[in-house]
Amino acid sequence: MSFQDRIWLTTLVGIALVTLAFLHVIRQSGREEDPKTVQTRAYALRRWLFGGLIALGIVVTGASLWPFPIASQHGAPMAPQVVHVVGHQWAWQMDTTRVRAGIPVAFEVTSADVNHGFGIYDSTDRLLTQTQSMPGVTNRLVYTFEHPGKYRILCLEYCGLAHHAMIREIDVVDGTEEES
Amino acid sequence: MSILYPQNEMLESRERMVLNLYLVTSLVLFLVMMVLGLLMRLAQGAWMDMSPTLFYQVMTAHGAGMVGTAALASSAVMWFFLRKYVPLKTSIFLANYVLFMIGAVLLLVAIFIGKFAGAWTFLYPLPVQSLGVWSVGSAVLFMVGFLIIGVGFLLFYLDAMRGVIRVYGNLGRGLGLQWLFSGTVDPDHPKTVVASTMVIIVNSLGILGGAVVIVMSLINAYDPEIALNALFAKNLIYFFGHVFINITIYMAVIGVYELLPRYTGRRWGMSRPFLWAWAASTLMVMIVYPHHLLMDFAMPRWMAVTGQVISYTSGLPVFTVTAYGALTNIHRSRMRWRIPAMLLILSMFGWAAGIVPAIIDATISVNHVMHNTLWVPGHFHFYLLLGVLPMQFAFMYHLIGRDTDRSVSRSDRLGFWMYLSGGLAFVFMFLAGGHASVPRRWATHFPGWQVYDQVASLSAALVIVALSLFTVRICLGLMHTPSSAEPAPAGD
Amino acid sequence: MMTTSDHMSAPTAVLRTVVLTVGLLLVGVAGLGVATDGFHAFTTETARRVAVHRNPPAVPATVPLVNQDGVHFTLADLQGKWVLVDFVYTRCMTICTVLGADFAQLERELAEPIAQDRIQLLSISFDLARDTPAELASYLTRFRGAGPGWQAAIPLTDDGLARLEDAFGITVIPDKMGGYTHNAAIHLVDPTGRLVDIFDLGQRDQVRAALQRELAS
Amino acid sequence: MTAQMLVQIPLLLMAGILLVPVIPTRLRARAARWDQGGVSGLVLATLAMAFWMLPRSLDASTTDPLVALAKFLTVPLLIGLPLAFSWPRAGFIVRGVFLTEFVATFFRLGWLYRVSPIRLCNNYGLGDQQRLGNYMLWIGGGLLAWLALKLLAGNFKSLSPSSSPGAPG
Repeated sequence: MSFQDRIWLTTLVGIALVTLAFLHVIRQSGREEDPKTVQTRAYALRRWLFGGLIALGIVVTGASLWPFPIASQHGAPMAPQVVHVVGHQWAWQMDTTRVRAGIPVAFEVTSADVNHGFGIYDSTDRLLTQTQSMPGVTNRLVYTFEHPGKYRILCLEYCGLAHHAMIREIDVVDGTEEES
Repeated sequence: MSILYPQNEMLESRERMVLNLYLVTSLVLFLVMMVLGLLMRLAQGAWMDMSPTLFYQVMTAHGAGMVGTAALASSAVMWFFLRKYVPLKTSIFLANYVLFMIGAVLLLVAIFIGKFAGAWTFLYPLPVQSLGVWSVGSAVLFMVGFLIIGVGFLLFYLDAMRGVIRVYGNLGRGLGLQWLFSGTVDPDHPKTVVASTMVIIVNSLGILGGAVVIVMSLINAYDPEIALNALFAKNLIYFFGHVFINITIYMAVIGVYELLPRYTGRRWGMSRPFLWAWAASTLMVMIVYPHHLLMDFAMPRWMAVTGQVISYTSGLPVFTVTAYGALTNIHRSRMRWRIPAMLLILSMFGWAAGIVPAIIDATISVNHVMHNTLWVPGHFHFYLLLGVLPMQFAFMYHLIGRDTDRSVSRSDRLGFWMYLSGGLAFVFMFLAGGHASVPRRWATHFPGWQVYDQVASLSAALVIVALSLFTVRICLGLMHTPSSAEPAPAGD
Repeated sequence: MMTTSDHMSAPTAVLRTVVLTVGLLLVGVAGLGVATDGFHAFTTETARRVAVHRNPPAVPATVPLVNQDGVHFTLADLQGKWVLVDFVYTRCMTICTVLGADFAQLERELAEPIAQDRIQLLSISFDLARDTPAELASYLTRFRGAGPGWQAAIPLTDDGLARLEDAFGITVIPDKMGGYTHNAAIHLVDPTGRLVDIFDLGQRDQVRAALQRELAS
Repeated sequence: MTAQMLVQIPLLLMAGILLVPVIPTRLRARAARWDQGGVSGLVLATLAMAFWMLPRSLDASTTDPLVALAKFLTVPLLIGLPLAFSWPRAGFIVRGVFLTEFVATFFRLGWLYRVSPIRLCNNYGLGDQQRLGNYMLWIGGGLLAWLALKLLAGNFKSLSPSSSPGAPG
C-alpha cells in the first residue's frame, strides 16, 4: 500500500465519519425533543469530541514531526551523492541525471527565473517527493531511491506557457554497480 | 414557529437595488467561471482541443474570477445581516460594487486581450517573466485590477468597522473579548457581529499585505533593477491570498447563524465557547498561511511547524463549534425542510468534510506527495463548491421565499440533488487525481489521468445545469420582490 | 434603519471635491510619470541609463590619463574601438573585485575581437591619492588580465576625474575606513566616443551579447 | 539618508502643520468648500509624499540646490499643511484608507531598502540604506500595532452614537 493509498484511505474515513454524523442528525431532524435536553446531551458529548480531537492532534503532530520530515538546510549536504538542479523556463538543468539506488541523494534545487516545483515521479507516474525551485533560494531535498530504474522530474509549480512540458528523465542505477 | 422574515431585515428600494446588483452579478459570474472550469477539465480530459496559451489564460480567469465572486457574494450576506445591528452606508456598499466591476474589467482585459496568464496568485516574478507570452503591461493591468478590487473591499470593511465601533465601542467588544475569561456572556450579543468583526480585522490586514506586495511587484515591473526577494514576496502573496479566500467562508457563514435557527425554530444562543472559537480563528487565519510554503525548505523550521499545527487546530472551531452547533440546532428540532434549510445543511457538511483533506494535506510529510497535485484544488473546491456557495445560495433562496411557502418545488429539489451529486463527484475526481499524483495546473494530462478529467467534466456539467436552475429561479424571484421584503409602511 | 444623508448636505462641495481630487490625481500621476521617465526610473542610476539609451552622450575625450605602464593617453586615442569602461580603486576588496573578475572573464571570452584590436577594456581608478601605475599593474595581475586588451588608468588631475565621473554618472563617497562607496557598472563606449549603454554587475552575458551584436552588424 | 527621511522631512512636515493657524480663517473656509471630508487635501499630501519618496528625488535634493529648495518649500506646503488642514474633517473611512496606505508605504519602502542589493540613492551608502529599511519596517509595524490596539481596545468618543459620525453634516 503506497503512502498515497494510506492518505486516501484516511481521508475517506474522515469524510465518512463527518457524513455519518450529518446523516444521523438529518434522519432525526423530523422528530421533536426539548431543545434543553438535546443541548445538555450534545454539550456533554462535545467535551469528549473536543478532548478526543486534541489528543488525536497531539499524537499525530508528534508522530508526523519526529523525525522532522525536511532535511537540514544548513551546512554541507550530508548525503553521499549531490545533484545540483536549476529550474529554467522551461527545462531542468542538472549536473547529472544518473544516481545510485539505496544511497541518499541530496538535490540542491534553485531556479534561474521564476518559481518551479521539483517533483520526482517513479515509472508508474507516482509522486515520490518534491521541493520548490525558487530564484535566489536553494532548497535541499534529500531522498533515497529504493529501486533502480527510470524516474522523471515534473514541474509542480505553475511557471508559464510550457509548465506541463518541463519534464526530465533521470536514471537510477544499482547502488553497487557503479563503484569504481 | 419562529419568524422567517423579521421586520428589521426589510430593504428600502435603494438598498434592494444594490443588493440585487450583488446577487445577480455573482450568479452570472459564477456561471461563467464554472463554464471556464468545465472547459479546462474537458481540455485535460482530451475531449476538447485547447491551446496551452488559452488554457492558462482560462485558468487565470477562473481563479481570479472565482475568488473575487465568492468574496462579492459573501460580502452581500455579511452586509445584509450586519446592517441590522450596526449602521452601514449603502453608498459604500455600492462603491465596493463599482470598484469591483472596474477591477473585474481590468482583469478580463489583461487576461483575454493582454494574454496575461500568470495565475490568480501572480507569484513573483512570473507576471513579469513570461518569456514573451504576455507583456509586462498586461501583468501591470492585472495587478492594478486586484488593487482596485482590494480598495473596494477595504472601503466596505472600514464602513463596517465604523459601524461596529459606534455601537459596541471598539472591535474587541464587537468580538466579545471581554467575556472570554469572565463575566456573563450577553446571550443576545449577535453572532453576526462577532463574525463580521473577525472578518473586518483579518481581511483588512490581508488587504494591507496584498497592497504591499502588489505595489512592490508594480515597481519591479517597471524598474526590474529593483529585484524583490522571491521568498518574501511568496510569503506575502500567500498570506494575502489565504486570508482573502478564507474570509469568504467567514462572511458567508453569518447566513447560517442567522437563518438556520429560523428554519429549525430553535434558538442558537451565544456562548463562551463560541467567542473563544472566533477569537482563536481570528488569530489562526492570519498565522496559518505557512502551510502553503511547506515545500519551501528554506523557510524557518518553526514556520513550517506553525503551518502544520495551526492547520489542524484551526479545524477545531469549525468541527466543535460551528458545525457541531448547527447539528445540535437541527437535532430533533422538527426542521422546516425548505430549500434554504437544505442548502444550509449542505454548506455545513461541505465545510466540515472539506476540512478533512485540507488538514491532512497540511501535514508536512503528506505535503511531500500531495502539494500542487490535484489534491489541492480537491480540498478547496470541496469547501467552496459545497460549503461557501451553498451558504450564499441558501441566503438568496431565503430572500426570494415567503412565510407562506410550505414545500420545496420540484425543480428546486431536482436542482439541489443535481448540485449535490455533481459537486461531490466533481471534488472527488480532484481528490482521486491527487491520489494518483496528477499535477495541478497542467494544460494537458497523461492518458492514464484523463479518466478523472472526463468524469469531472460530466459532473461539472451537472453542477452547471443545477446552477443555471438556481440562477433563473433566484433572478426571477428577485425581480418579483416578495411582499415580505417590501419596505415597512410606517418604517424609517 | 440607516438613511444615507451623509452626502446630501453639501452636494456642491462634494462635486467640487471630486473635481479637485480627480484633477490633483491627474496632475500628480502625470508629474510622477515625468519625474520617473514614464515610471521607468525610480533611482538616479536607472535614470542615467534611460538617458543614455535615449541620447548617448559623448565621453570627455581629452582628459589626460596614465596607464599601468606609465604611458599617457586620452580617451580620444581609443576611438575606432568599442571600449568597456569600469571605475574602481585598487584597494577595494568588495565590488571592484567582482568588476575585476567580470573584466577578466570578458577579456577571455572576447579574445578574438580584442586580438583584432576592435575592443578595449579599461578600468579607471578614482583614488588619485593612493593609486599609482604600479598599483594598477598589480591590480591587473591579481586578475591575471594584464594583456594589451585590458588596461587600467588614473586621471592625472582632479578636474579630469570630476569630468569623467560626471560623464559616466559615477558617485564616489569616502567611507570612514579610508575606502569608498561607489556605484559599480560596466559602461559601453562606441567607436565614435559616445556612451551607449550601462550594464549592472553580473550582466556579463548581456555585455558580451551586445558587443557581439554590434561587431556582427 | 536616514537623517533626511526620518528627521529632516518629518521636521519640514511639522513646520507645515504649524502653518495652519497662520492661514486666514476666510481662506480656510473657502478651501474647505473644495475639500469635502478632507479628501482633496489628503490626496494632495499623498501625491507630494510619493514624489519625495522617490530615491531619485532624494538624491537630487542633495546634489542640486534648486531641488533642495523645492523640497524645503513643498514638504511643508504640499504635505504638512494640507494634512493638518484636512485631517480633522476626514471621516473614519477616509482616515482608514489613508492610514492603511500610509502603513503599507512604510512596509514597501522598508522592504525595498532592505533587500535592494543596489544602492537606490547614489549619495548614500548601502549600510545606511539598509539601516533605514529596518527603521521603516519597525515604524510601519509600530504604527500597525498601535492602530490595531486602538481599534481593538481603544476609546472612540467621536464615533459614539450621541455625537455625529465622521463628516459633520
